[in-house]
Amino acid sequence: MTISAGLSKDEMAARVAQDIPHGAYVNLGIGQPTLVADHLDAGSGVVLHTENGMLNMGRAAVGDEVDGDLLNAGKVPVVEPPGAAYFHSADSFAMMRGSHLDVCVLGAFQVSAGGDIANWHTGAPDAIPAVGGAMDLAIGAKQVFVMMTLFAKDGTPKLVPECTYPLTGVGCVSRVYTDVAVFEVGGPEVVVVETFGTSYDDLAARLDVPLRQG
Amino acid sequence: MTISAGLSKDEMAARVAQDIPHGAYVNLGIGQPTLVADHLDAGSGVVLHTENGMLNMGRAAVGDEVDGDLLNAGKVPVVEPPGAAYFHSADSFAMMRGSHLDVCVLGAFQVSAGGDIANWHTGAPDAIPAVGGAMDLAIGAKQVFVMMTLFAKDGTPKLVPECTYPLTGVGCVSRVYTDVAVFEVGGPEVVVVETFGTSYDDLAARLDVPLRQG
Amino acid sequence: MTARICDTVAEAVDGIADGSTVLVGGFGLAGMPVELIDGLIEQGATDLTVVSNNAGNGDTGLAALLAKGRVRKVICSFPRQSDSYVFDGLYREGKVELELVPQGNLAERMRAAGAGIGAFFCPTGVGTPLAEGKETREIDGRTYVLEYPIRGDVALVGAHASDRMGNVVYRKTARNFGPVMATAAATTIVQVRQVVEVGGLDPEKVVTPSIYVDRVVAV
Amino acid sequence: MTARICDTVAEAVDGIADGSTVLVGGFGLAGMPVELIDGLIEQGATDLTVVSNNAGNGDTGLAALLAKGRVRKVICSFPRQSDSYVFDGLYREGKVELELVPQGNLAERMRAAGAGIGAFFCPTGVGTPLAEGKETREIDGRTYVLEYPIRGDVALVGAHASDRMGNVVYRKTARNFGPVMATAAATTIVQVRQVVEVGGLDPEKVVTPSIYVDRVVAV
Repeated sequence: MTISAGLSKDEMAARVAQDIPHGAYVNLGIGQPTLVADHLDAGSGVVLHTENGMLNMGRAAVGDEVDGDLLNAGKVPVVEPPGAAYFHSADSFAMMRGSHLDVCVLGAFQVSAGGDIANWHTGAPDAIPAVGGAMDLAIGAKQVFVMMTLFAKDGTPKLVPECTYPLTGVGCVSRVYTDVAVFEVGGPEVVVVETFGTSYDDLAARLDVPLRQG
Repeated sequence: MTISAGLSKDEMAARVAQDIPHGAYVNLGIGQPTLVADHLDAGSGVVLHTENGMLNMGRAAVGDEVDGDLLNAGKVPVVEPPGAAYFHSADSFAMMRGSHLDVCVLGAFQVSAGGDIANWHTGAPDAIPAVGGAMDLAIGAKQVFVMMTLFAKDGTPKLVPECTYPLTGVGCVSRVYTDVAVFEVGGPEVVVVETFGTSYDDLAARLDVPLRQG
Repeated sequence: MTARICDTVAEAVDGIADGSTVLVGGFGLAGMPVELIDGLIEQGATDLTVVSNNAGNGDTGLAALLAKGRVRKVICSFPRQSDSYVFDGLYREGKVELELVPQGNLAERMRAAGAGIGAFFCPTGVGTPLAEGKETREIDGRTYVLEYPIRGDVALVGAHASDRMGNVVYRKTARNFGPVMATAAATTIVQVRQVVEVGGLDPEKVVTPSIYVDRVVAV
Repeated sequence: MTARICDTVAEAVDGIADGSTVLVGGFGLAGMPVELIDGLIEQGATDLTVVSNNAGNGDTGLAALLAKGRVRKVICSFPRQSDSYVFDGLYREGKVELELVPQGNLAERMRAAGAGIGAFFCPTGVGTPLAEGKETREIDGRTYVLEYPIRGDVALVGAHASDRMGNVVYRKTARNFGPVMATAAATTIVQVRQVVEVGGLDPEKVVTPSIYVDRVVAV
């Protein structure tokens, strides 16, 4: 049994953007979650936080806009929109740890039915671990959204009963946005909120977690 | 036996000022210690800290200089000299608690031979206690100087074997500047560094702490 | 949500519940949210816990709130002042509870609340009556007292200016407790002298970013 | 003492001892004290513990210091990058020790060092391998890990400008770790683009007051 191709990365990002409340303060993790910014229009009132010390972060800088003193968490030059504010790293992570951000969007290797997330380390013995701000983000934001493909390249599901990779945070994820479905995790059952080019029964057959139709 | 009148408050303040190293960062407690500022000339390079959030605090404001947004810890309007910096209360007390101030000068009800200080509460049952920044200052500065008269109005010494008033800080005072003598405390004996209009023997007769001539 | 810019003080303090813990900024009159306190008096919430550096002066502001019997408990560092007679009287009559906290601990405990710190080992007050009954621990040869966060339901902050998003700047020593309290309360209400357009503040000078600010009113 | 304004980078980094813990600011190249690191390479101190967000890129800066075998241990949040091959190689060969710290804990542990906090209960990393072996405690229904301060013997900070007393301002996201590291080290050395006269900086914009700054050099 195969699951037919679902959303592209950009479509996934658009789907995540759709669930970000008007005026929310949001941190987009480095990598794919950064794409979500492209789907938040000015009218969304969303304010982006970058953990290296800025609120109301702007889009990627182009040409003459590039300023070596103005980077996002992925070390990409960005611009400063009106209403920006700067702060140092301890203040930035205090903002995060103190639950002031409404939403953060993270990539993941695995998410468990209970809302655990693993996204910093494959556990491979020769891998060089790097955690950055992932653990702080995972436990800090009021809502943690994960954006990932539902299946690894080898076909194994990334939404799992228990994470086998080293954890980033425990019981902190609320929603998982994948190419084939959106899930709510952290409750007694995983709720399938929406599917894309696949059916609830297909998902139930492929996943080893207790599912419920949303 | 009486001890002849020693230094005036202003002379005590001048004596304290003499021991403040060039370029030191200093907090002067409210009340008498504030007088020390009048004896620090511009060439001293001393930078004053006020715990309500300013470094390089200036002198008291007069006339048109008065600005309701610019007060010292005693709530007296002051001026802003070039090179000032402002910060919030948590940063201000972090500066203090983190041992970044070189000297603070405090008033006291009592100081013990071991360097304990009592300066916030008489212990009287109907007294309303108020501590302000005294405990933070007492344990925070690299050196804590106390400035007080050596004897209370009833003639009892304020330099004592053990404080009987509620403590502000334990073992934190290094020097005690009084109207009749300067003492080093905190060691096995109290060292008499200097006397004013009195003799070592007079002091030894009046005080109940182990003394040594400095 | 970015801050709501309120037209009136009444709108700014609307909905403060009985029994709330209210963090009140200011050191002396610098940074004191005088109009917001007056608004709170009008608004009527009672059984309040007030966290502030002082406990009121003369007959106005916090003293007036106290005089009306609306404050159950004061958490502060320095209640006793030359003109704190309202607090003094209520305290002596046993009509208001006092938790006395060293000024730096007051600031750091609110900072911990805002920063998601569960508790911290602090050297201030060790061996004094204010640490009595508290857990202590020796770390690297020094004794520390375990201190817990102080959270507010509401913070009332006096500041200099804000933009229409709620980014806030202070002026001189009026900064004091405001920025810390703004991080430590569920709802932060700021009074400013003026509200400017978005882009009207220097982003390097913003001390309280809009994320911490719920309501702003110009007074 | 207010800061010493140094004429050369060599003077600024003079006296850094073998075995020192060196805090190195910057996030990417923003705020990276590139010239001070080059100066440290020249200066010769070895057996260093380096605390920084990353562990060097390409062949310059921290990577060059690592390549010369001068670093015993790296404390950082994110060593692995596309061009962190110098660190990667040394780590795989067991020639450099790594303490991996979540980025917020890195900042907060240095903040604690600067603020005289003995230790703090932090929710970050609970239940993960980075909290293994650490003391935990439940407070108000949430589990926290006890984290200890990270102190530096020296901090190397890249900033925008300073006045001749040593008050320092930063620019945009180049602020990052610099202000925290400046508070956490026994000796703080700051490189700036320009040194201005005392009075030439807006006191409301000073992020690192001179009390934290020992040496300044314009590069």
